[in-house]
Amino acid sequence: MTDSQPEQFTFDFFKEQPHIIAESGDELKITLGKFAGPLDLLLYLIKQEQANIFDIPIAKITDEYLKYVRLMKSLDIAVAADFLVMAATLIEIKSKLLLPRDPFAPEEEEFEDPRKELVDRLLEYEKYKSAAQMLYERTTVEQAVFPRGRIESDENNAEVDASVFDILTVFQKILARHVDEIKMEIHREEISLADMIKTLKKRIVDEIELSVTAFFEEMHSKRELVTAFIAVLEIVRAEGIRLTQSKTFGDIILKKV
Amino acid sequence: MDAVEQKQTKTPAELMAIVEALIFVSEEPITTKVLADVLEENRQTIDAAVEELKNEFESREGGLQLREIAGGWQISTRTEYHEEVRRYLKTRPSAKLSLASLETLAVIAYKQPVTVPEILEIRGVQSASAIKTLLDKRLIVAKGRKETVGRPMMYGTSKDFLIQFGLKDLSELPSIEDFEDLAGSLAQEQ
Amino acid sequence: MDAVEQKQTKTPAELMAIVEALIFVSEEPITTKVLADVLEENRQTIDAAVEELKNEFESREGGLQLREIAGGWQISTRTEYHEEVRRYLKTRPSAKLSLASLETLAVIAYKQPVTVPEILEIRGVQSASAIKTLLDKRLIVAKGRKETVGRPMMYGTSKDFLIQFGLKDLSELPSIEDFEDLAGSLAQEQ
Repeated sequence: MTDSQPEQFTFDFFKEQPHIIAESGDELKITLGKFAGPLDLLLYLIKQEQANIFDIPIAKITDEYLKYVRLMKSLDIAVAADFLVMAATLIEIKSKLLLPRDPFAPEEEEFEDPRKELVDRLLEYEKYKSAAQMLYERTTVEQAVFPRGRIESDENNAEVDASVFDILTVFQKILARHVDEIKMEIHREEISLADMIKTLKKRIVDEIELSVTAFFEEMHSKRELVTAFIAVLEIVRAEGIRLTQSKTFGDIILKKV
Repeated sequence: MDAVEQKQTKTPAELMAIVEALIFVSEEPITTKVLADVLEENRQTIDAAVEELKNEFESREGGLQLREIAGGWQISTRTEYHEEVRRYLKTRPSAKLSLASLETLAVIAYKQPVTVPEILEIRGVQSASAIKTLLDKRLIVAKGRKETVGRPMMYGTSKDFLIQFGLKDLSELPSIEDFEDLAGSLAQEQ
Repeated sequence: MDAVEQKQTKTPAELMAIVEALIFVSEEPITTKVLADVLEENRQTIDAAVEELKNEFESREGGLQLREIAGGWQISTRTEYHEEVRRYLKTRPSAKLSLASLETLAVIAYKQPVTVPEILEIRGVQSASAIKTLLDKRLIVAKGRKETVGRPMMYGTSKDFLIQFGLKDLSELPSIEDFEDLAGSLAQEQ
């Protein structure tokens, strides 16, 4: 390839046909489930290709990687967003490598290998992957060791050892017990202005004279109160409703004209 | 065939060791019949091993004894050291809380300062004894009285609470959002 | 006066026996500090008694061992007899952690205190469900918040982590650089 057109950045996982599936579907299915993430998959592919991690044949590895991702899709394995992010990263690196070097770039400017960041991440990740292996081996050994059975004095102390997350979890559970009440509350609070106006109008028609104070006192929350207040203003402005007040600071009565 | 082969290779010392391990992990006194069944040995062999083990425990004069109790065998501390054992059990550091105490502590931690009636309102059960436990353990402290009917006492978490749960200050308590963040990205993963 | 009198009468053998009894009754690994406090002895005396007891357990070659774990001491069965113990308890090896959980745990163990975004950075994949699992299994705990945008929770390993992985303390973990050599060898092979 020359500098004509670098490969397209966008790709469609659904349109492309999986290439490997026909050969050894079962085996792959098993392998696929084992990858702990995109870096894990990449390491696997690099080893498969027997490639040098410091000189990754990016075009080949990208192709293989995309094949796997498509395969996961075709096998109805939910592909985590992180796998797609890595696919995009690989394609970007691949296209960068295809771009010719700027001939006018100053000589002394070190050519930054577009793969470097990825290699660093892979090496860093691999350390933790090995550490995970070590932990796995440790648990295997530890599972061969047993503590004593419960004795009488344990009974007096049959309690839980709490962490802060236990406190939070417990608190959430308590809140969950009230979930119905809370739902009702939310429901009540979310009465719309239109509904409030409707209710108010009906009350004025039914009761002929309605005390604003009494109406406000029926509200359950500040928010409802505000809605009620706006409803009163709205009804006075738009409908044939009058506000009357017998004396200053006295009760305000709503009345149909 | 293999099992038989393997069984025959067990020396009396090995058998004693295995019997000791089994008695140790058992939650209740273990009978020689059960031991014989598990180890696929005859009762006499096991009886002998247990008897030998008992003698060893006695001649060791350590802190433990092997006792026959309720038809089975059990390892327990020697009666001579019960005073020290009792003293230890009493001073045992306990960051441990019953569920009732933990619930009450959770409500106080997240709603502080909070009164007993308010805790009742949230938990839906009386919390008086839990509050007493938490006060005894110094996990909560009184925070003055609420200016309302009856002027009930308000409670909040203490400095000891922060220390025991490894928090710098109350803002370090995990919030519902932290959990939702976890739950949120969990949904994404699936 | 009485206490002093009593203390002085304890022979090293008695002290060993009492230490053994207390380690036995304790549900969790017990530290020499706690032992020293309960027995009103100095740390050196207790350290020596524990060390001596450990040697005795080793030379006895019974079914039990005395081990240092999670900063304390604990009696447990010897690994050699796990098959018989498991057969008796009718337990199977407990469910192993998933690869994702193990990786996440490894990152937390070495990078603690560490936030969720930092774990994502290293693993390259969302780790929320793994973190939830590890919290549920009490292998990790919250370690306060990081003073950065959004004040994310930080996580670290727990005492249960040390117990379940058979570690005296975190320094017993091989250093992460040791794994670097391992990772490097992948490149060298080519």
